[in-house]
Amino acid sequence: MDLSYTAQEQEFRAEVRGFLAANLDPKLADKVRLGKHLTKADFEGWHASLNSRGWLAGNWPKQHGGAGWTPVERHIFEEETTLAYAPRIVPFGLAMLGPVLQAFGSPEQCAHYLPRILSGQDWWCQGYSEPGAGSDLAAVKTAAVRNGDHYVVNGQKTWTTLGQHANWIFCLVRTNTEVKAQEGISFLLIDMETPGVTVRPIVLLDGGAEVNEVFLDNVRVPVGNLVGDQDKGWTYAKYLLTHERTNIAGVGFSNAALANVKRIASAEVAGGRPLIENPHFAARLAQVEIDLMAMATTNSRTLAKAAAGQAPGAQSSMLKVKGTLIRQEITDLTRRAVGPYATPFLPESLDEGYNGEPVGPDYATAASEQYFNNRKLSIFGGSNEVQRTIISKTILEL
Amino acid sequence: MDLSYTAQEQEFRAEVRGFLAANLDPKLADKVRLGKHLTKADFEGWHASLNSRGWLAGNWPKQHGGAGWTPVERHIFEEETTLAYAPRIVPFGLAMLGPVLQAFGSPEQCAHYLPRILSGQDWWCQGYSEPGAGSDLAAVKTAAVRNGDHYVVNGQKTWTTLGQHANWIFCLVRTNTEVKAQEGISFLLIDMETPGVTVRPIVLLDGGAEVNEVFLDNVRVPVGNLVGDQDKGWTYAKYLLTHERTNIAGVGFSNAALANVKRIASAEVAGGRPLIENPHFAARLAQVEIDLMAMATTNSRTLAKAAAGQAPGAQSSMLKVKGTLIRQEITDLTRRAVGPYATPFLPESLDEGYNGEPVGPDYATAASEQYFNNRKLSIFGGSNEVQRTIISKTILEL
Amino acid sequence: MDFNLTEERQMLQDTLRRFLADAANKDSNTLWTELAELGVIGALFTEDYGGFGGAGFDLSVVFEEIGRAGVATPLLETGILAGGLIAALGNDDQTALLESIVDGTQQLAFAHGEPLTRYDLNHVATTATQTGDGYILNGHKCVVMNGGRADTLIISARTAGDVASNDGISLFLVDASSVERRSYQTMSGADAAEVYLNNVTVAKTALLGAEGASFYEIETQVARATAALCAEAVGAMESAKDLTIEYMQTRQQFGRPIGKFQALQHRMADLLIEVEQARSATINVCGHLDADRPLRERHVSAAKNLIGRVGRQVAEETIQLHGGIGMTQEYNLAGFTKRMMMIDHQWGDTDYHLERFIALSRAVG
Amino acid sequence: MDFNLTEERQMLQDTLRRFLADAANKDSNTLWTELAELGVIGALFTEDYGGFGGAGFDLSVVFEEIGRAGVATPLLETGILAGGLIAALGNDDQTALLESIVDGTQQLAFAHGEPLTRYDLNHVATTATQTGDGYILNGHKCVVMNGGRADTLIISARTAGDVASNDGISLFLVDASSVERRSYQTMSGADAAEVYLNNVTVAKTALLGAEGASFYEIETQVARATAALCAEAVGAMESAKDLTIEYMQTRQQFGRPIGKFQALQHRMADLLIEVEQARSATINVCGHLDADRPLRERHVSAAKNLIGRVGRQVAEETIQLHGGIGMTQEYNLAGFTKRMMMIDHQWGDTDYHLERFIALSRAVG
Repeated sequence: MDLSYTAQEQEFRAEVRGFLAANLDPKLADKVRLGKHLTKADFEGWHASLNSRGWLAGNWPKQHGGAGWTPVERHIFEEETTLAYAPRIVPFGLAMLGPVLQAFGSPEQCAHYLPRILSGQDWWCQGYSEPGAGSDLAAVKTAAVRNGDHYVVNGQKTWTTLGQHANWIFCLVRTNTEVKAQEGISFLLIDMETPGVTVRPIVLLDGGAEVNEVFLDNVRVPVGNLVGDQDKGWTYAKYLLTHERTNIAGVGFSNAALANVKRIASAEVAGGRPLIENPHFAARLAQVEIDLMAMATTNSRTLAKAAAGQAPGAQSSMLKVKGTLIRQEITDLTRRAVGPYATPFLPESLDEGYNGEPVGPDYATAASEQYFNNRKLSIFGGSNEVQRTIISKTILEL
Repeated sequence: MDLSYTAQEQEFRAEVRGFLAANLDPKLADKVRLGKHLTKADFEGWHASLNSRGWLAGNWPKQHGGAGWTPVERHIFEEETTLAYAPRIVPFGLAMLGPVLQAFGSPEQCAHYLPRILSGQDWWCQGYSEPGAGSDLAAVKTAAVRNGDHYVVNGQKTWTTLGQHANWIFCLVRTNTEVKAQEGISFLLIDMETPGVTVRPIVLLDGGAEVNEVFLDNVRVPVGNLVGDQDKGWTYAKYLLTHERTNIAGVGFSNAALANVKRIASAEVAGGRPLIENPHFAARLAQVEIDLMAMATTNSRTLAKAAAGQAPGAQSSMLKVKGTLIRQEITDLTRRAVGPYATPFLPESLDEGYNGEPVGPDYATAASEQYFNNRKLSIFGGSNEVQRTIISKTILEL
Repeated sequence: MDFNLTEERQMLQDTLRRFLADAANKDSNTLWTELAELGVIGALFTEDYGGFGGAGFDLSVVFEEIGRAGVATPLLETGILAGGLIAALGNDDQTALLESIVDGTQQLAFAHGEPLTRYDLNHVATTATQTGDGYILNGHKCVVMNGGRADTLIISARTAGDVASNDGISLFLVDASSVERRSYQTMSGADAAEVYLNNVTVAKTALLGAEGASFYEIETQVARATAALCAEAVGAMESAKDLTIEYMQTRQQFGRPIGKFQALQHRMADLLIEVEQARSATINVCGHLDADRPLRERHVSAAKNLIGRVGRQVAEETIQLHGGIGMTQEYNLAGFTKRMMMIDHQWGDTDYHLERFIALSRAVG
Repeated sequence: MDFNLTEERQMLQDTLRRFLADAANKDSNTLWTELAELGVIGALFTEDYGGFGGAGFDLSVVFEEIGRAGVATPLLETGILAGGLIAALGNDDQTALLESIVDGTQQLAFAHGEPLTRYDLNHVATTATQTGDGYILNGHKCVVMNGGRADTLIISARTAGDVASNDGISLFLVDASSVERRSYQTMSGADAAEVYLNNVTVAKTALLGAEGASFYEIETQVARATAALCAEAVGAMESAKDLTIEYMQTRQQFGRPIGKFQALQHRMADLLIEVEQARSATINVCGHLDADRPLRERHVSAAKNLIGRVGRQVAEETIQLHGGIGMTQEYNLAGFTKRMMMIDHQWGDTDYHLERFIALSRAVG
C-alpha cells in the first residue's frame, strides 16, 4: 500500500503543468470555468495544441501515434487539465472509435482513419442510440441492407453529441433480423457528406444544442466501411462501452467544479458573511468534498487494477454511478450558491462573440444551465439504472 | 378547507387531557418516555383504566362496547395519549381481531369474545407470519385438517408480538392445498392453553424479547372457532391489514419522540453549548420536524377521507412508509444526541424492579436499544417494500 | 378539519383548469387579459378591494392551476406582492390603483432584492433621501420578477437605519418608465429585470405606507407570495408526475413498459409520497396566513424548505425516469422541472428557510 | 501508487482471518492470549518497541479482520491508545511496560472522556493537583472502553489551563485496582467502565510525558485509533454485505429468491458503492497517519464522517433487506450492525467530524 506517486509520475505531472501554463489560453480556460459554449474552433485548436506535443491520444499505443500512457499517467493528465479548466478532449474519435479500430479494424482502416483523427481532419460522432433504443442498445432498428458493394442504410440515430461539427459517424446498424437481437448488429463507418444524411439539432432544457438527431435515408455506404465482421458489431460496441473508461468517475471535473463553487461561495454574501462560512452551506460542501476524496481513491484503486491487467468489472459501473452523483451534487451546490442570480436565462451570453455585460456576477450566468445540462450524466453512456443492474447482477450472481 | 378543529373536537381534546392528568401515573409515563420495558400488569392496568371510562375501544361501535369515535376523535385521543407518554393500547384484540369479528364473526363469537377483550380476560396475539411467509402472507403453510368437530393444526408462527402474555391467538391456517395460494386460507381462533401450543421468545438485537415463535403441534381446535367461512380467510386477513390503520403514520409517537429528543438535546452539551444550538444537529432536527408537520396534515387528510367513507387506498401505504421513516430518523437523532452514552448496554436496567443507578443520564439508557428496536417499523405490518409496490401498482395501473 | 374546497373555489379551479388547458399557445398579453376577464386576479383580493377571495386557499387554488399548466404570468408580482402591499398600506389615491390591477389593465412588480440581499428581507441598501418635496432614490434592484413588463414598480428603499435593520424600510410607487431597466427572460420563461436607480426623483405622494415602517408588511405579503409559490410548485409537480406515469406506462425498454421495472416503481412510490408531503406543507402554510406572525412564518419556512427539497427530487427523478427525452426543450416536462427549480430561488431557497425555521422555532420556544 | 498489501501484511491477514474464523466460541481471555501468541498485538508496534509493524496499513489489516470476524477485543485500547501513548511519551521505566502489552499479559485502557467532553479531545475537567511527592486526581471518566478489565489505566487530567484548553493536559499511568470503577457491557459486547476518581493519590513517577503537554500526542494516538476503527467498520460492512448477498440468493418470497427483485438489487448496488467508498476513506486515513497534522487530521475527520454515514446505511439496509430475521440476536448480522453503529459513538460521530473537517479545511485554507 502506497498512496504516493513515483518520482517519474511526479515529473510527468510537472511536465503537464508546464505545458498547460505555456499552451492553455487563459481566455479559453475562463470560458470553460464559466460554462460558456465552446466553438468548433476552440476544440480544434486545443486538440492541435495537444497533438503537436504528442499528447492528444493518451490512451493509444505509440505505434498508432498515441502517447502510450499508463492509466496513472492518463489520470494525472486528466486531473491537471481539468483543474486548469482546459477544454475536454472530444472523445468520439479519440477515446471511442480509435480503440475499436485498433482492436477490430483492418490495417487499412487503421492506416487511413487514425491519422485523420489525430490531425483533426475528421471529426467523428457516435450513432448508437435510437428513439426506441436508449439504454437498450440491442433494440437498434436502423437497417443496413447489402446491395452489391454497398450497404443501404435507413433509420434514425439520436442523442448524437456534437454531431453538428462531425463529418463522420460510426453507427450500430441492423444487418440481420433473423437472429437474436444482439447477433444481427454491425458496426459501420459513414461519411456524413453522403446523400441522405441529415443532422437536426435537439435543443435541451438548458437552452444548449449540443446533441442531435441524425436521419439516414437510403444512405449508400461502401462495404469497406464495415468494421470487423458483419453481424458481430455487438461485441465491438460492448468493447467500446466497457473499455476506455479511465475517466468515467470524472474526478478531475468534480475537483475543478468543487474548486469553482468554493470560489463562488467565498464571493457570495449571506447574512452579512461569506456564504462559505454559513454552517449549512459549509456542511453540504464538506459532505461532497469528503465523498469526492474517497472516490478519487476508489478511482485510483480501479486504475491500479487496470494497470495490472485486471478487467474493471462492476467497479467501473460503481465509479459511473457515484461519479455522476457527485458531479450533479456540485452543480446543485453551484446553483444554490449564486442565489437569485440563478434565475436569469441568457443562453446567448454563453455563445462566442457575445459582447454584453453578464446579468449579475459572471460565474452566475451558467449555474442553472449547468445544473440542468448535467442531468445527462446519469442518463447517457449507460444510465445509472443500467449500471446498478450490472453491479448487482455481478455481485448477486443471479 | 379548514385546518381547525370543531368546538366539539376541542372539547373532546380537553376531556382526554383531563382524563390523562387524573389517571395516568407519572411513573408509568416516565417508563414509556425512557423506553423501559412495560410489564403485563402495566398494560392491563392502563387498559382497565381506559375501559372504565369507555375509551378502550375507540374504533368499535357503541353496540359492541366501543367508544364509537370518529376518525378525528381517534386521532385526537392518539395524539394526546402519546404526547403524555401513556402506554400504547395493545392492538391485537382491540384494533385487529375486534373489527374482524364484528365484520365476519358470528353473533355468538361477538357476544363471547368482544366483552372478554374489553375486560382484559383475554389477551390476544397474532398468528400471521411464518418462517417462510413474512411479507408474502399467501405462502402460509400451517395446516388445519378437519377431523370431526375439530381442526387439527400443525405448523409454526413467528414474530408474534407479546405472545408471551397471550392466552388466545388468531391464526391464518391452510385448509385447502388444491386451490390457488390465496384461496385455501382460513381464519382460526386458538386457545393457547390447548395441548400442543408452545411459545418460545425470540431475542431481538436490542436485547428485548417482545416477539415469539409459536409452535402448533397437533393442536385440536373446535370448528366453532372458525371465523366466517372456511377457505375465505384471505379476505378477512386483508380486511384486517387495510382497515384500522388510523394510526399507521404514528404521528403521535413521532411528536412525543421529537419532544423527547429536543429535551435531551437541550440537556446535552456540545462544545460548551447546548447541543440543540449546534447548527448541524439543529438542521437535522428541523428537517424531521418539518417533515412531520407535513405528514401530520397528510394524515389528517386521510382521516378526513376515511370519515367521508372513502377507502384510504394507496394513501395508507404512503403514511406507513413516510411515518416509519420519520420515526426511525428520530431514533437516530436520539442515539446521536446522547453521544458516548449510547454505548453502554444495560437491558436489565430497563426491566421492572431494577433498582440500580443508570449509567449516564436516564434518558440515554434506551437510546441505542430504541434505535435498533424501531428498525422493525419498516419491516413488520407489511414491509415498506411491499407498501411501495402497492403504491406504484395503484398509480401506474400496470 | 375540512380538506374539501368550498363550492366557489371548486368552480374557480374547474374554470381555470379548463381555460389553461389550451393556454400554451396564447401570447402573454392575451393570456393576461383573459385571466383578468375570468376573474382570476380578483380571486387574489378581498371584496373590500374589488375581489372575491384573497384568503390562503384562494391563492393556492389559483397558483396550483398556474403551476399545473406551466404558464408564466405576472399574477404573483402584480396580484399578490404589489397588489397586497397596496391593499394593506395604500391611501385612497393609491388603492384606487387596485381596480386597474383586478381588471388586468396594469401590471406591477415589486423591486426589493439587491445583489447582497440574497434572501434576507431586511437587507436593503437602496436609499431614499428626503428632499423638499419628495425623495431621491439610489440603488440597484436585482432579478425583479416582471420588472421589464411592469407599468408601475413598488420600490423598497431605506430612509433610516442600518443596512440590515427591520426599521427604516420605506416603499415607493414609481412609474416604471422613469427608471433604468435591463429586462431579460428567466429560466422558466417569465420576465425579469435589473432596475438601476440613479438619482431617481419621486414625489412625496409616491410613499406607500408610513415612512420607514414597511418591513413587517413586506414580510406579510412575501408570506402570501411564498404560499402561492408553494402551490404553484405543487401544480408543477402534479404535471411532472402525470407525464412520468404516462411515460412509464407506454415507453418500452428491454421488451416491456419501463413501469414494470420494480426499481423504477419504488422510486416512483417515494416520489408520490413526497408530492403528498408537498401538498400538505402547502395546505399548512395557506391555512396559517392569518395566524400570528411567529406561527405563520414558521409555516412559511417549513413549507418553502420542504417544497425546495421535494421540488428538486421531483425534477431530478422525473427527468431521470424519462431518460434523454426528459432533457429536451420541446417535451413538456422541461417547463415543469425548470419552474420547480426556479421557485427555489424566489424568496428564499430550501437552505435559507431551514435556518430561518430554526431561528423562528427558537424564538417561539 | 500501490494498493496491494506487502507480502508480510498479506500473511498477517491470511493468518488472522483463518484464526478468527472460529474465534466466536472462545472466551475473551483465551482469545486475547492467542492473539498475542499469533503476534497480532506486535503488529501494532514498531520494531523499536518489540513489534514488527505499527504503520497505518498494519492497523488496517488487523482491524479489518477483527471487524470481519465480529469479535470484541481490547486491541484498540491496549495496543493502539495506551500502547501508542506509552511508546510515544514513556521514559525507560514506562516503555518497559510495552513488553507485557505485546506478549498479552497486561491489558490497559485510556480513561479520557468525561460526561461533558462528548467528543472534544481537549475538554478535560478532571484535575491532577501536585502534592509534595505526587498528584491527587479528582474527576469522573466515562465510557472508558476496556475500563473494567484493564490492569492499568492511562488517565488524562488537567494540571493547568481552562477546561477546554489544549495546554495543561497531563497523563498518568495508574494501577486500575486503585480507583473506583463501575464496569458494564457495551452494545457491541465489549467491556467498558465509569471511572470515579475521588482524591486518588499517585506518585510522581506515574506522570507519562511532560506535565501539561500531552494534548497533541493524545490527538495523534486517537488519529491512529480512528483509522483502526474505520478499518474495523469496513470489516463489519464486508461481513454484513456477504451475509445479505447470501440471504438474497437463497431466501424465497413470492416464489423466487429476493435477490431477483430489481428494487432490492438496486439498493444493494448503492450499498456496494458506499462500502467501496468506506474502504477508500479508510485507505486515505491510514495512508496519511504520518503526514503533517493538518493533512492527517483532515483525513481522520473525512474518514470518520464517511464511515459513520455508510455504517448507518449498511446497518439499516442489511437489516431491512433481511427482514425480521435481521433483527434477531441469534442471527450473525446483529453483531455486525451493532458494531457499525457503536463505532459512530467512539472518538467522534459523523456530525462531529463533519464540523471538524470544515474547521480543519478552513485552517488549511
